[in-house]
Amino acid sequence: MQLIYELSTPGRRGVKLPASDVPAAAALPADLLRNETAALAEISELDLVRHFTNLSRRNFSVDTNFYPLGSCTMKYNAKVLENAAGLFAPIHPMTALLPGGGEFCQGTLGMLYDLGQLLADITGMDEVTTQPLAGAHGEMTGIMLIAAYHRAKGNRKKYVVVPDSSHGTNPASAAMVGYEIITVPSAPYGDMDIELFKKAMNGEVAAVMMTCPNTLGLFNPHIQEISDIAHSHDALMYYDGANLNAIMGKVKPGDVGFDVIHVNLHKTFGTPHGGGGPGSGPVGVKKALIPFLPQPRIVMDDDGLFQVETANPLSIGRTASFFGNFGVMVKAYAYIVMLGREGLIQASEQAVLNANYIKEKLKAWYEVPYDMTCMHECVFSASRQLAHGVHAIDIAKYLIDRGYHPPTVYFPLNVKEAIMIEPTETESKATMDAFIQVMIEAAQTAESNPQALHDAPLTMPVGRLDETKAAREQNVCCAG
Amino acid sequence: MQLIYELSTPGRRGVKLPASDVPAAAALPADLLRNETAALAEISELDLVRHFTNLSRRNFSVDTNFYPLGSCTMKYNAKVLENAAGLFAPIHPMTALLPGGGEFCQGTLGMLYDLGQLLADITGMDEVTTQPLAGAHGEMTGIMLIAAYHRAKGNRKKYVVVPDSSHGTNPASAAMVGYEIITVPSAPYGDMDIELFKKAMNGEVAAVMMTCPNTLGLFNPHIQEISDIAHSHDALMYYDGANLNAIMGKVKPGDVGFDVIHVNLHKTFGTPHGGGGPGSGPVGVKKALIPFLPQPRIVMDDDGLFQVETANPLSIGRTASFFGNFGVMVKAYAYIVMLGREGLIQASEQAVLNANYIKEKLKAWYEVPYDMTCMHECVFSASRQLAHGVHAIDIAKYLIDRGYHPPTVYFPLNVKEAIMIEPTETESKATMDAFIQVMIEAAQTAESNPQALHDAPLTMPVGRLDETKAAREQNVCCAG
Amino acid sequence: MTDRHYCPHTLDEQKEMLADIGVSSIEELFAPIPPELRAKTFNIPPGMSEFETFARMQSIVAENSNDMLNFIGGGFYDHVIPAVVDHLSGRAEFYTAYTPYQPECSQGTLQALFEYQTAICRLTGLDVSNASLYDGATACAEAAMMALRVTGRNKIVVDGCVSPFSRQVLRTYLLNLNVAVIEVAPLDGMLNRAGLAEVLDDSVAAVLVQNPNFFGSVDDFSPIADQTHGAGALLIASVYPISLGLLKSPGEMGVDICVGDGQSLGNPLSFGGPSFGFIAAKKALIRNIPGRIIGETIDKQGRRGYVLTLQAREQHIKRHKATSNICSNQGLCALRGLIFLSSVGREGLAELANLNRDKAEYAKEQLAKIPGVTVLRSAPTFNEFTIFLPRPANEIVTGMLKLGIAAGVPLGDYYEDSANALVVTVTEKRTRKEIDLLAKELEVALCN
Amino acid sequence: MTDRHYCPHTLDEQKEMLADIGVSSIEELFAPIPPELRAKTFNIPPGMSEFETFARMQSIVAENSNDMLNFIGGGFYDHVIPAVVDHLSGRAEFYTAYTPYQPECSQGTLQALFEYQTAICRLTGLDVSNASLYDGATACAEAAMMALRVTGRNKIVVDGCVSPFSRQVLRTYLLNLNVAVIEVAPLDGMLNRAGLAEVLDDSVAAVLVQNPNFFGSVDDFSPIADQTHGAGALLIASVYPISLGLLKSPGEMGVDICVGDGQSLGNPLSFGGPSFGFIAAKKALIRNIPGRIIGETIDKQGRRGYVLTLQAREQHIKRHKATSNICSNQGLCALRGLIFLSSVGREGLAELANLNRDKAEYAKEQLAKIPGVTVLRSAPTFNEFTIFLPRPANEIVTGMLKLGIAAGVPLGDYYEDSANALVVTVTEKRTRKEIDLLAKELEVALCN
Ligand SMILES: Cc1ncc(COP(=O)(O)O)c(C=O)c1O
Ligand SMILES: Cc1ncc(COP(=O)(O)O)c(C=O)c1O
Repeated sequence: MQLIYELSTPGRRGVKLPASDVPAAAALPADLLRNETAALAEISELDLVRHFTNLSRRNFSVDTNFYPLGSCTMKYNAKVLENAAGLFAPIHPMTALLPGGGEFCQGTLGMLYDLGQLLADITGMDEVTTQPLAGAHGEMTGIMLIAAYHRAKGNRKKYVVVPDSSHGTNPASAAMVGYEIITVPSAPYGDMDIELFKKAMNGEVAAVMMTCPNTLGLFNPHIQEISDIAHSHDALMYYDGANLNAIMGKVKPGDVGFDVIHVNLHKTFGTPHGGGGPGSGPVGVKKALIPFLPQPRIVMDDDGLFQVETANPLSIGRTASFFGNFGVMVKAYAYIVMLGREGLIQASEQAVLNANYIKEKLKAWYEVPYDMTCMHECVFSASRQLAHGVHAIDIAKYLIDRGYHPPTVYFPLNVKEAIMIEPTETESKATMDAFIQVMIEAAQTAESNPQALHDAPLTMPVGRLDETKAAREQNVCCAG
Repeated sequence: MQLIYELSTPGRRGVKLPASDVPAAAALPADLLRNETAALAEISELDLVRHFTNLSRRNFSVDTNFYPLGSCTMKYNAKVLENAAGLFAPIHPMTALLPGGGEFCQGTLGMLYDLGQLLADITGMDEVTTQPLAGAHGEMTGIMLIAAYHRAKGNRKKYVVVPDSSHGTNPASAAMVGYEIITVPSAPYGDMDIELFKKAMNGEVAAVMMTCPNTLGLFNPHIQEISDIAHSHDALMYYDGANLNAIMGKVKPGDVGFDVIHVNLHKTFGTPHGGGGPGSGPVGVKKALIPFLPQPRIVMDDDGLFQVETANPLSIGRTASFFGNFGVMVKAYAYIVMLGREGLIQASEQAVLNANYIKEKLKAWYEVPYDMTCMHECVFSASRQLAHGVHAIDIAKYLIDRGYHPPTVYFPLNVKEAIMIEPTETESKATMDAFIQVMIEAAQTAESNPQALHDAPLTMPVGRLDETKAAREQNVCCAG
Repeated sequence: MTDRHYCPHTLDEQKEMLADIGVSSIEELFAPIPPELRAKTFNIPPGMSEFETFARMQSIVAENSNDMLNFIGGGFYDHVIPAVVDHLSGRAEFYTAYTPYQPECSQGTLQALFEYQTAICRLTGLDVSNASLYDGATACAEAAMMALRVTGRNKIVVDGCVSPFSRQVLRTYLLNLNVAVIEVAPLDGMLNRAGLAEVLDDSVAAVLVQNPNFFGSVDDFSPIADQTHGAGALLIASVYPISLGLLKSPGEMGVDICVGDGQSLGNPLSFGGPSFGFIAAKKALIRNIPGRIIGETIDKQGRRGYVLTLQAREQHIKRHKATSNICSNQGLCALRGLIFLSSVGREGLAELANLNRDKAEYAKEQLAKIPGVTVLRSAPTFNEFTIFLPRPANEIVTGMLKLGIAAGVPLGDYYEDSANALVVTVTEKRTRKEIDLLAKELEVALCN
Repeated sequence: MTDRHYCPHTLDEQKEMLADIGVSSIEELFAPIPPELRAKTFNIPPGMSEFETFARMQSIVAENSNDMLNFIGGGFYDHVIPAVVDHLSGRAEFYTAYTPYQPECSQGTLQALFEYQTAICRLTGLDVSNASLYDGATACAEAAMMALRVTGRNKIVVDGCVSPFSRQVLRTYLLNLNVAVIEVAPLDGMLNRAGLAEVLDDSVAAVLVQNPNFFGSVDDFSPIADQTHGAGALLIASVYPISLGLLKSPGEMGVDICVGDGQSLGNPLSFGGPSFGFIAAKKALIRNIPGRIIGETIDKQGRRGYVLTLQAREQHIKRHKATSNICSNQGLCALRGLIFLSSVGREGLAELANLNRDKAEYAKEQLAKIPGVTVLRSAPTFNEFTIFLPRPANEIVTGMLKLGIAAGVPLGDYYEDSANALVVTVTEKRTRKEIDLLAKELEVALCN
């Protein structure tokens, strides 16, 4: 398809602007003006609509394809949630920050407060800030809170411990807060080696970041012990909530010793991912960390009115412009309210059921590096296929030709040729059975005709793209 | 793709219904109850969404493809119109029919009234009813009005005259009102032969139905003479407004002797066609026919309030349940208000420009049976291609493979192998140039490789379908 | 020509095009129109931006009472609409397509309409359905005309309990056709069986009934079907599709042609439209059905696909001999109906129907408690029922509108001697609290 | 397990699946979780249908003042949003996709984001852009961290006229990094050039400015760019993208990194989010840009396509050595930004910017007429300007809120000695009538 700039014609417009009802102002001094107008698209409304509509058709998506992208919880996003978010479009965030403005935002402030309460209950935490704008932002916020906690005690400490199976954002977030990273390898049981962990721990460790169930989809049986050890070094336990979808109503991270948690509303709580975002990464903390929560913080006063706290000197400050990705939170709130207690428990149960079902059905065909009951996702290795020269990526591309979005591949890093499948609870058995069949065909084709897998995909607008060329040429902006 | 019923599993649901807050009623007597529940789909919300989203992707549409379907005016449908229509969703039509209810519907009643006024100005008529639900419904309503007019004068008469190039709805609508049809052949200048017309006319002719510009896209130079002749026999002139897009602000049918007109809001006035409908076919009439207009009729009282007239004994009565396809009219009204005087004139001008451009660019390749300046559409014949065994339908199917919705083919009936192209005013030159190029390639392929055209389309989910089998087997409902 | 967002050509492009055509101005292209015929005036106001247009539309909306508490039906019903309906029918490929004349690039619409036809057949218990008609009232008229064609007779008998709007449309349609329309006056809000027997003879093409009828009464028309067939006529039933979650289907009753309005199936009230009419019939009648029909078939490779079929019935082929003049129908509304029915689903529709009846029965009993109010109890009802007030209903309804309550449809406007009768509709959207409010306010109104 | 609309399995299917897995209950699948760790309580209220949920959300909306007349900005602006933005960003294939890790089946998102990057480059006059950051404030912080990496220095100088929210976020981000943040106090609502000169030395990694600034003042930072570069530091400018329809671009000024919030580009106010942050920079800095970047390339057949590129900067490859921890960004909001910019278009953005300025200038003059009110005129302004009231602005603003007017943002909360200062924002959406109303009501308020 042509780029929108290639469709442009000078002087064309996509929309007519409102007429002016005021006099034209005197011109600005020339040195404040741009030399020429920015070369944005110049295209009719129809051509614009056709362009983006046809672009959209070049995507796989949950609404069109099974999308078992591991670690991403690509569950169905209920349409009513989209409608609900639209209701709040006209409300300006500054209103709540004006003197006396909170009174006019009791609905929005109250919803954020309630959402915090609901998430606190789900995670077993004492208070939740909804300000962080994505999972990684939540991680960073959480580690900042931990730093503030330690600093208040006189030593912000130096290290953050992560298992080697951790998501890249964990070490990256801790590094953004100035910590050095200690990576602990996994044990044969698929999670952080507890002995190595013990060795790694010391008084300068500020936090241990865990994903639980971890990125292999396994629930760490030593989790309580790990948090006990961490706490014995006055290190705080950080819970990466990306995999919360496995355990709602089953375990509360706060009960297991975690002190800080972020949740990914765009994973567990049914908000769509938008082809990259927006997400939302609320952070829950135990009581000891509440004083450090970001500002503005929403509190309920004695009259049951919601107030905005902005001047707490202990707070780490602001982590984002206003109250977080509010529209995303509307959806997550409505999702929780709609599913309710039983619905959330059922979501986790069925997510786990589906992952185990796929694991069982495919383990005759694909290596399962850690073969035990998994939680909401299962991780295979294409190691058997590798014997025929077929890589995980080849299987992924084959799946595209068959109409499936590929699972996550090459993550977690501690599994060779990883294929990480997260079906989520919203998929039907028929969909999974068809997918399983195609995965089996992929394994068979790997043996019978590996070249066919190397050649895939053939049915898309483009085949495999030359990534080296892209990185070398750095053509990231349309010239002209 | 599977049928939705093939995706069903007993007991599954697509949506949860509201909980009941009242006691369950005593059961109805058994003889009033159905034996078993209707075997509707039983499918999860995700599977439902995926099914219909993927179904939608199997359509060409204005938003995805150039759609020069002659006689259908497939112009771009501005998105703001869709939003506007949504605003009126909760208003019950019965409210306006309750005693004292009109007071609570001044907005909707007033909008219908205003729309009538605007359409009356555009068409040169004295009053417009917005009740008819599509073009053909408007035709039928219009002919009923004509019958009522003649009946009031003592003789409803017997015949309706139509040219052979007329749309099938014209004779069909007149027949629905009990008239016999006199079809007048076209003359070499592409419109109804005036001499034959004169011969056909007599005192028992109730109406002459014309499309102007006609279905060949030609403006009939004899139109005034025709209406004079018709009127001299006390026959009324009916204007099929399907082609109004050519002449807004240029000619008013009412000025040219037409007594009754329907307009297709879903063609000229920018409302989408919905894959079949809903349309809307308001009917405008000259003063003499006002007493017969359908009920309920919206009138403005002396205080400027809008009232609903329901008991006019001269009226032909109701032609539809309520006030017509109101939501469609919201869009058409907003369209007229938005484009305004200049915008409507420009729409007609550019529609005519585009049709002539395509005609000129293609006439070296395709036969133009009536080669003169056309209005908003141009009609070719595939007669040259027929020499190579290639029919209009083959060219149509080739266009599908190239990403274009085909023009109308085999209509009008008085052109052999007709290819009727209506680009509309909203298409850019670049789109038309690309289309012209592909049409030329079709003509070239017709000579060089006719089989390639017979084989088309190859890129769609299905190739040419066996229509005989469909008609023979009459499989119109999924079994089981 | 300052805006180029709808009409995209720049002046340069336009010049180029005119040159290619060989004319020097757009005006020249209008030369075929004799100058004396040209419009002398064109009084449309100047245009505005989409933002100003939308604001104008919002201000029009604001001139209505948009939060009326609805206890009115009369053919249009205030039902829930699952969010998926808007989202999916809002797919541009559905709503910006035309009628699927070219099947290969229209399989989306075609398959959906085939599924729609299937849903209508299953719901009504009949064999064949078309792909929609305009609305419920015109569907009654089309069904009657179908019966006239099939039987070659020229009389239509109509139960007076059929919606007055449908009966009016029927009369309008048949006015010019030398057809007698005979109405059987209601008896206690039900079909007067004796009255029917009196007029049913071998000149009758069809009998038209409605279930539930305009009074809200639910009936079993099985005996009527036998009686009608005995006279060689067809039985046409107009039905409220939501009620078919619960009520005996037209197919089970022996109905020949079933029609109805599809508004309640996922289409908003929207001041009366667009909705859609449905029509379903016994298989033998298929060639007489009006409008588009989708049929299943295969391509050369044996792949299943869908096409417009039996087009020889239609106006674009048969012209004045067609089964109807209908061309554009209400396809997108029918699609909404399909999505609605598929979302609510098999068990859901039964649940929904029961919910409606439960609410209405609750309301019936609350209103029955009001001194002076009596309930028409000649027949069971679904979600509408008739009550009799001690005073003219018009007066009461007008008064309650001012309180924001549309309390019901007074029957006096449609039936003689019914000035005090009121038809009250209660859908699943009405809460117990709202019903209690209706009862309270009605009681107050009657005390004044 | 009564509902099967989100979790679709029927009990039969579930049984079958459990059997295939080889367990007898779902509970067994949770065996890996030690019993003593299991949740003891779970106090989420029972669920409800989507209809009840939507009604709940509507009631929450109703607890806000939804028709406040906005003269407030402070980073978020009440601009028109063409209808196409919602419709196109509402395409399910866009909004229900994940980050485009698999390029072949994600060309829609990838090409759109490439076009977005292009729009941002052209708007800012810089060479490279990423595919979005979280918001404008975090983009400031990311840009500062980028400058720290590039220069290896450890001091950031910030113009005090930069939005206090951005400055607060910057401080929060840098708090743990051994970096000094030095603020240059504003002078007459503008960058204090002398103050800057005082602190600008070779330990400074970057200078952060904002245009228009929090007071509304518009500046030409070209000399500051030279000065900053002279000290070996980078100049970071935070900009309001709508203003770039008119104002000198960061590229023209010599800015090295340009950031901003994209809310004004087609994203609703939505109580503060989601919007998106943008970041653009000179080509040489590309490897230090945080977040996703889309690059153009070809496939084996030479067909053009788009991929995530330079991923070695990112956390999933580089982990703690990445240029940022950002993973999910605000892609859909960036897409909205692209659609907005493409719809408004080249000339349109200039027109829109002028319209904003015209309205604001009109408002400025109306407010200037109010006795006791003075306007800060130290610099030209765009669509925000500062006025001084004869009384504390907080008090007046609180009072006017009760009239439904958000009259402006009082500066006293953010700057010392500014209790009487008020920043008033006027976008193209405010009509002359509304502006006149503001003036009238402010005058009345000041008289009381
Ligand atoms: C395990 C894990 N942690 C953290 C993240 C980061 O979340 P986000 O993309 O919302 O920043 C992800 C996202 O993929 C993840 O899978
Ligand atoms: C010339 C002409 N007349 C009448 C009609 C019928 O209009 P409708 O489909 O709205 O009933 C059409 C529709 O295609 C048409 O092209």
